Amino acid sequence: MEGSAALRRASPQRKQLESAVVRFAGDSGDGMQLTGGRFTLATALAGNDLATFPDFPAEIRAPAGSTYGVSAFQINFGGREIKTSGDTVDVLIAMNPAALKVNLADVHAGGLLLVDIGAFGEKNLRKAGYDHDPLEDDGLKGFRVIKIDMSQLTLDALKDTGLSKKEAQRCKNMWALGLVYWIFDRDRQTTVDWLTGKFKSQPEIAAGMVAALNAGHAFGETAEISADIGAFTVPAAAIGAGVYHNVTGTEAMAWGLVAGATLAELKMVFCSYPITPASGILHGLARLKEYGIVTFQAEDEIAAVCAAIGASYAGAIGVTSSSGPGIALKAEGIGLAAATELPLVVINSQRAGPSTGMPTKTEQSDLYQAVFGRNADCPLVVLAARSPADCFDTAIEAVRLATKYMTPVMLLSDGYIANASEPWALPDANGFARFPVSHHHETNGFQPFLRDPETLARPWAIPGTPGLEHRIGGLERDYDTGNVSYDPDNHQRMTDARVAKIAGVAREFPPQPVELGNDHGPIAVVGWGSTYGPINRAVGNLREEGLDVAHIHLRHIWPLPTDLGDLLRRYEKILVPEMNTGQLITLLRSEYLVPAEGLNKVTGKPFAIAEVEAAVRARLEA
Amino acid sequence: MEGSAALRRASPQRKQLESAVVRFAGDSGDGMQLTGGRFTLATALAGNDLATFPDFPAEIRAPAGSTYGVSAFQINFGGREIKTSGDTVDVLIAMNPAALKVNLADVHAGGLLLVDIGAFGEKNLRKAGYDHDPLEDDGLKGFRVIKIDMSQLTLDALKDTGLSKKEAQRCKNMWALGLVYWIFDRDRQTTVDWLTGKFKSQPEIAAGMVAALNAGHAFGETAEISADIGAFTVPAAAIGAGVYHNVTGTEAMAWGLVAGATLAELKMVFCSYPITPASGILHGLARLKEYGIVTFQAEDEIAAVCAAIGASYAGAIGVTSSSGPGIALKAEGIGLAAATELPLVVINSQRAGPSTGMPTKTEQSDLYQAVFGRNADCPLVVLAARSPADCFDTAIEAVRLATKYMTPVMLLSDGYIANASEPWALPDANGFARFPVSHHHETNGFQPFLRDPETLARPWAIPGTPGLEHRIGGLERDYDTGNVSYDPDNHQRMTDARVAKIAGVAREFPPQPVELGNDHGPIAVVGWGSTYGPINRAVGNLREEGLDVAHIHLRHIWPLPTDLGDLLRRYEKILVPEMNTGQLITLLRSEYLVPAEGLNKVTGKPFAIAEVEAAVRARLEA
Amino acid sequence: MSVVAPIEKLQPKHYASDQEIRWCPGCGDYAILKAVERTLADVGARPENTVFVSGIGCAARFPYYLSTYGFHSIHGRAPAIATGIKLANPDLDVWIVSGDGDALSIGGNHLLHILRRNVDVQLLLFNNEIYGLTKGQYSPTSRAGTRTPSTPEGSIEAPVSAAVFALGTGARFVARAVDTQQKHLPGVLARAHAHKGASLVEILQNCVVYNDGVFASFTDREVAADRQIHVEHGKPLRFGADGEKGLRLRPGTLELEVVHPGDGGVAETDVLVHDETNRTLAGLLARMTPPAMPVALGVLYCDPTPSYERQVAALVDAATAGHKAPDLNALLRRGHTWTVGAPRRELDTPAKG
Amino acid sequence: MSVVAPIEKLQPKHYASDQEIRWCPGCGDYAILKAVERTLADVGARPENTVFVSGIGCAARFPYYLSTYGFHSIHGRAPAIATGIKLANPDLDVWIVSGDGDALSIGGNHLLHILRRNVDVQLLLFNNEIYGLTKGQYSPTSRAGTRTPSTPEGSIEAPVSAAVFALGTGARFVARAVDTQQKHLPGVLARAHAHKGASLVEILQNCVVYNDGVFASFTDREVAADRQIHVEHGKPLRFGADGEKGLRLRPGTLELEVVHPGDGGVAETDVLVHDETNRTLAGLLARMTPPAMPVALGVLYCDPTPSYERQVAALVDAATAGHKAPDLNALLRRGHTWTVGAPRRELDTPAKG
Ligand SMILES: Cc1ncc(C[n+]2csc(CCOP(=O)(O)OP(=O)(O)O)c2C)c(N)n1
Ligand SMILES: Cc1ncc(C[n+]2csc(CCOP(=O)(O)OP(=O)(O)O)c2C)c(N)n1
Ligand code: SF4
Ligand code: SF4
Ligand SMILES: [Mg+2]
Ligand SMILES: [Mg+2]
Repeated sequence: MEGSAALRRASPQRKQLESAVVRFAGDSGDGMQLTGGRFTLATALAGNDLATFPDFPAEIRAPAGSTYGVSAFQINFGGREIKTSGDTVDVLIAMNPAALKVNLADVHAGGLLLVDIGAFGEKNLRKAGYDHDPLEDDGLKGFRVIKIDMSQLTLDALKDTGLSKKEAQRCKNMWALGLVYWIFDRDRQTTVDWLTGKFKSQPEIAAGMVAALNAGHAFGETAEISADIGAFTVPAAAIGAGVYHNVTGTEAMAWGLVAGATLAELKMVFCSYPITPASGILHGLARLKEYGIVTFQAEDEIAAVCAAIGASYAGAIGVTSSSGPGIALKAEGIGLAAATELPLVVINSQRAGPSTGMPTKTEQSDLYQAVFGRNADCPLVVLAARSPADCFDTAIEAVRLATKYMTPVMLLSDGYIANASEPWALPDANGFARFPVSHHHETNGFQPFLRDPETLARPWAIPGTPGLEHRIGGLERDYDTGNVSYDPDNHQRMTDARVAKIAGVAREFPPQPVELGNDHGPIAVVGWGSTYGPINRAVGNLREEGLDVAHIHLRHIWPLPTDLGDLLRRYEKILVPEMNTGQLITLLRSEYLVPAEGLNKVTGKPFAIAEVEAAVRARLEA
Repeated sequence: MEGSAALRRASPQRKQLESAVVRFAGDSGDGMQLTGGRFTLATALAGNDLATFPDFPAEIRAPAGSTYGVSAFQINFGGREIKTSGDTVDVLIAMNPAALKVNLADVHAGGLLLVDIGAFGEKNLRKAGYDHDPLEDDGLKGFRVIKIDMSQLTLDALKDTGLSKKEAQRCKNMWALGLVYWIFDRDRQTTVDWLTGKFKSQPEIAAGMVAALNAGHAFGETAEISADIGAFTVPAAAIGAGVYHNVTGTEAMAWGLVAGATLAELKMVFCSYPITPASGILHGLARLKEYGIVTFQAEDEIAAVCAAIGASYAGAIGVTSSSGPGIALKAEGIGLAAATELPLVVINSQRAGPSTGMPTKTEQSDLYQAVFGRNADCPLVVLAARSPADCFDTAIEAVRLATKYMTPVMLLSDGYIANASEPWALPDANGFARFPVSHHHETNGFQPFLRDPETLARPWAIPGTPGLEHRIGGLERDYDTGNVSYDPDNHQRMTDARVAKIAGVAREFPPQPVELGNDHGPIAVVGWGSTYGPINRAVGNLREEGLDVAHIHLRHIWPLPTDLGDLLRRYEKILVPEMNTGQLITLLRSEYLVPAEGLNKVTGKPFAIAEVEAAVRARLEA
Repeated sequence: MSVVAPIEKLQPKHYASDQEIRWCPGCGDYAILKAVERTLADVGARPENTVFVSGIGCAARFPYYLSTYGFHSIHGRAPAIATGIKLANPDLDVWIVSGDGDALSIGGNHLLHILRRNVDVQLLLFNNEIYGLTKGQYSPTSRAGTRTPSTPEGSIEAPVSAAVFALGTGARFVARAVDTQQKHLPGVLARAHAHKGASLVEILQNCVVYNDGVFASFTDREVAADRQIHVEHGKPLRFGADGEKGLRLRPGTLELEVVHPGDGGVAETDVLVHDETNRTLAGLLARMTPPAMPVALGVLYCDPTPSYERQVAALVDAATAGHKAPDLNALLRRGHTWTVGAPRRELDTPAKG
Repeated sequence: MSVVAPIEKLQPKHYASDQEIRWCPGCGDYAILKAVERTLADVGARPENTVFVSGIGCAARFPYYLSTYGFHSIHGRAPAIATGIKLANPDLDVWIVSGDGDALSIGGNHLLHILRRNVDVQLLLFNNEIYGLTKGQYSPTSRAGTRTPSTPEGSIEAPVSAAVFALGTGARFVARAVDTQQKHLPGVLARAHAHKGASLVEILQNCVVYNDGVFASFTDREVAADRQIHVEHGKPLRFGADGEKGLRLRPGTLELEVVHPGDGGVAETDVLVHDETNRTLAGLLARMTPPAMPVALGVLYCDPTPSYERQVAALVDAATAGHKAPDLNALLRRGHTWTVGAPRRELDTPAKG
């Protein structure tokens, strides 16, 4: 398990830890996301590898003190490579009773609870649904509870700043951050600088924030309580040299699209209708107009996909983005793009369903929809991103394949990687392989559906080009001329060509890598998408124990890599963990007739490493 | 092959045939559908078993004489059981050059062509795309061509009726019908009666039609040409006693829905947006208001499915119907019905795709969409009708399962069975098993999602019931109270319950029957939907040859019958013919890991019996 | 939890459900909820007979907070679901709650058609000129220049007016009200409820988080009297603190103008009298925007025609009249049938065509 | 097959494609096709720069018959596709062809939004008051009482008027014309083409098969003069065989009435002068129905504002101005970065928030 066993081993004086999982939790108004973000940067600068995951409330601004208004930010950081945001929490900072209540279950036995007892008044306890104060009974016996009146200590520290009580109270997250900085021996300077910059126009607020930060830190240094807490160092990880950025999947996706369009030398028209957790890509791109990006907030998802198709028809790369229910609405439009063989990138940031489901919770349950969710035989390319930073690469790949093969490409992300972050060694863009697209210009012998003999792609001839005027549409078209055709044999031929074109994309895939382990053996764990982290760490842990386990992770969901069947057949058992009731496994079993078994979880939360480990062990022992 | 070898064996004087395939083909304005309908009824009354298939042009009223304006009607009839409308045509009646051109390919070598040379003027030849008269060269050498100036002979026969030339010309289809009646020794009386009734208000037209009919018949009796044609009898088939109706799938589907609602003792609200080939069900039901049916032509498919959901919520059985592209638009709505666990029947009259595809041509390519085509894990029941008459039974079954399990049920039909017809021994409705639905009334302990322990269905509590006021929606709900819940374990539990509920439906299926052959052996042909006829006849033919072939046909696509896996594993080979690129086969292979192979055809036309036979033979020899 | 309707008259609080309300503190939705509970009590709504249907959005959470039947459906489709409910049971009292995005962005088509068909529902359109639930993107009613995450430079689109749009679809009842006007809103809602047919009420609703104060320029106490006009059928179109202003047609034009009757040759009788059955007047009123003109509130248009679901029911009733139970055998034996096994095959039913 | 535009001016016939036309003989679509070819020639449209986008329906087959670029898309979605085309390339000249079902039934939402946003396209709505392609069901513009396969007893729905609806969405150009009026239609189409922004032209189109003669009551030669009024900006609203009739506001009301100027005290100056920038007048004209009132034809409303795609392009141009090629490294290095492997880890970019 990552991080989980860490603090139990801690001794009073700056004990060195391999890794630690810290979660800041408080009311929506308590600034927990900001606090976590600052801690993340300080931690990155301290040289740790890390992974973070924010957990927002579903409500916009739930009533203060309510359990469903709790906002949390988790970070796992360490001196070794970090693959997930952590199975269980070592240190929970709970700014009020609701935060304690909601998050306690994730703290492991013996974990440390830093509780602001200043917020544990009767009203807040009641709002959190406690009928008595949990700090006063045995319920927290298994944990190391440190009760601090952070609210009051913040007020005390700021009493000379001239800030009102309300303003001063808003600094208590910085007090907490200061304490946590002390615990983990983090440098405060960048945070001080940042605060000064952020509140440039309100210097008193900035001063108050800094004062609170310092007070929290000083509390750690001086308070007698510090012995109970423990103080730790987490050594720098062996991280490759380079420039790093802590990137969320949302950010990386937006940048990857910009990169894809730039490398293709195409204008990008991004068309979307807001929906959680996909909207961030629209927001991000709307701020990148200097890259020539056009963003269009359409009236609905159908309009969004159709506008993207129109844009591609006119020669741009049309991109549309949504989550499950919105992708469902795009199905007919995607079919049109497949039939007219236009490039189109469709991004699905999956969330828990069915129907509206749990919009803020993650799931991987749209694989079926991606591969099969359209009328008639309508194959297209399906890719999946495995981590926040991987969104960048897969977005480029999506643009490349869409334009090369004149096909819609569905790119699967999910709510977890959209919001989670990881440090990313920024690549040098000058090294990126360009794939400039030149629209068709040759009038001689032009036919709109004359296929490239190798890729089977039709020519991309766009309005504005003299001499290439032609008509396309959703009715079946003649294999040669592209004119409407109801000819039976032609339909067979066109259907076969559409299938062959998509199948042929697999020819250019590199051999399917084995992430960890051997290319044969007693068991392979096969995953896709955001389960990468927990699977990889679980398999790594098991291998360290000497077990012969392999990890295979798919980026290409459809078509599947050509060598995958042979590879899978070299394992005795295949375990397929998915955050759904078993979808990739349907493809693997039907394509290769391999007796793959599923490990399925649909709780809106990522797999814990321990869950994967346990499942593999059970299979090995069975 | 059904019918195909028939006429080759014919001798001049009323040779007895086992079966025959006749196709009437002419311009859209030539009344071919009406002619075929009359011939069908006369043939049914003559005691033959039969199957028919109309082939309309895609255009509403294409220019006269054009190839794409050709309208055709095919009937296969015989003294034995008839399973398809016939692989190849024995007798083609071609009313103009375009009709000849379009239909010739389906006539087998040695087949009989009855051609109206009166319509073979230069203009019509040109419109059909002939650069010379095909009757004048060797192109028709392999056929028995009978050239008759039907146009002129009709005018001659009607010259004393006072009809204008144009009116008289419109009777030439009856002339042709009269001749065909003579060829097959059919009784004219019911046609005469029908014409008299139909043109009651225009008695001259009626008289003209009858005169033409009689003239065509007389031509057969007297013309020296008759020897070339041959005259046949097709003996009555051994058909069970009963009252028969020649039913199309569209008609049977509408009636089945009415029956389902009646047996459930529910009001039915049928909500649809027109689309080919599904609209006929809406049209049929709109005329059945005396059965209390409410039909609603919605503004689009989304509104249609949502209105049906609203109707079910309010206690009626909501039904919606469309074809592929329209079903795609309903995906999000169907997910809502699955999430709120409301009964809903969705009928998909499949057509060739992707996208708009070939609206008037048949295909079975929406199985993927039916089983997988929604966001998230969203299982529902999928049924498929195998023949026109079977639409009746499956529609009842759909209503029964939807209301019993509180689930959407997708019922797959297709363009072929929607328009094809077969004689149907009308069941006695008094013998139908009723399944009256009583909405929930008990207020004690009521919770909207409290499940029936056996079916896992939630109670159907409807607005208007005092004391059961409650709220439902697409957000995930608590397993017990039904209130909105974001609890991780609850989502797992609800997801599992939804999967288990649908899987549990299979418990009540009868053991999967083997239609023909043994329950084990070298090969089973496994089909679903409208491929029933050709598969069954093909397997029957092969078995008559002594080959050990079995035919298994699925009505239940999802969940699959519980005993299907064991059954399939008892065959060495499994062949799955489908009018798609291989969809059911994905389910069979992934569920049972059986090495099923596909026989796939997407030409917009049903399988020929010979195609299935050949494929089975190839597998047996391999 | 369900409320079993007692015999005595229900109070507003009886229409509240036991669910904790999850809107932001200070959201205008609270005021609307209060006004609706009040209206339900005023009109004596039976909880068991009342259905609230909504789409998705902050506004769309509304049904959870009432003790009636409720259906929180999918984004934009509430009108279609409500239509199905009324077709199944025309006796239910159906309210739709929708946001500006729900009703006018993704749901525009269904809004058009439920209004055109005149299905007997009350459609409350909570217009906060923003997408609340998805965190503040501009909506089709957002004014040009609105800065949001998807329009960082400010929106460049012309907004649609809910009331003007509704009039364009042929709606027979169009009203407008403000969330916090508890004196006014219940009366408008009661009028909508009394109207048989589709009634659209645009409720201007303040989103404190993403669009706070967007209506302040005419709802703030200091300016309200001068920037609002509450229209009433048959009454002169007067407004201002002392009713000192009025609306008249600018002579020789088809435009409204603000006048001070008694002043500068403007006669009292020049002021237009509100005629809620006049679609053109309703359009002129609906299009008025501040500061040049006051915002028109109240029932702008009301001119009933028979409702859709009643007409559908009448067709079915006419068809079933005099029938006993539906006879399936008769259904199956429509059209041509023939009998096998009788002495000879014969046509059972006469030719019908 | 493609036509390479020659240097000399193209004739109407040059805009015809080589595809065989598949409408029913006598269909009004033929006349519209002719008028469009004529208009394209008149405005000197470059085939390579012209795109016709359509949905699904008989009308929607239109693009196949022209030698320009064409996209026959899916039912109801042509406005959305056209919007994408204009966003990708604002210089293309985009026409949308749609039917009453395509535009106002399934496509109502996209119609609303393309008009509201004011995307620079010409939107030709072929209104035959029926679903032609699916064999004759009633449409949202079918009059009450229309008997069709789905309404065997006659439709009970109130139809929507395309022009009135368009005005309700905030459209800036609304016109109406008749398929066979070859003198009039090309002029209206040319006006639509000249208008920068979304221009809606409702074309009354006769479906000979499923709704033959539905407009005959005012298009038949004998009655045309009395039942039609061709409006022109700045000209009095006169009609009748000799222009003997006119439209005026019924005194003291907001309604139009037909008068005979010169007769019974009606002055010539009482007759309204058409002002195509007046939305209220446009609404009054659009709502006129025969036989009581003439049907208004011509440009009912035209009042341009900047088009959507030009404003979008301006935002992008402003943002890219002064940039050379897009620098991906700069993109990736936005916000906080830090360097590993340098003497010490350090923050590379200053705090920005
Ligand atoms: C099909 C679909 N698309 C998008 C969304 C995301 N979504 C939920 S509510 C909403 C808009 C909310 O705006 P509005 O209707 O004005 O309601 P408000 O929150 O402002 O009350 C959107 C875009 C969704 N749930 N479903
Ligand atoms: C998604 C979808 N729904 C339904 C249809 C079937 N459909 C094709 S055209 C049409 C309506 C045609 O009416 P209209 O737009 O008025 O065009 P017209 O044929 O009268 O010119 C319909 C319902 C379809 N092709 N796609
Ligand atoms: S986001 Fe706005 S509309 Fe939504 S609950 Fe909060 S204040 Fe109300
Ligand atoms: S059905 Fe009507 S609209 Fe369609 S082509 Fe024929 S006449 Fe024209
Ligand atoms: Mg809103
Ligand atoms: Mg039409």
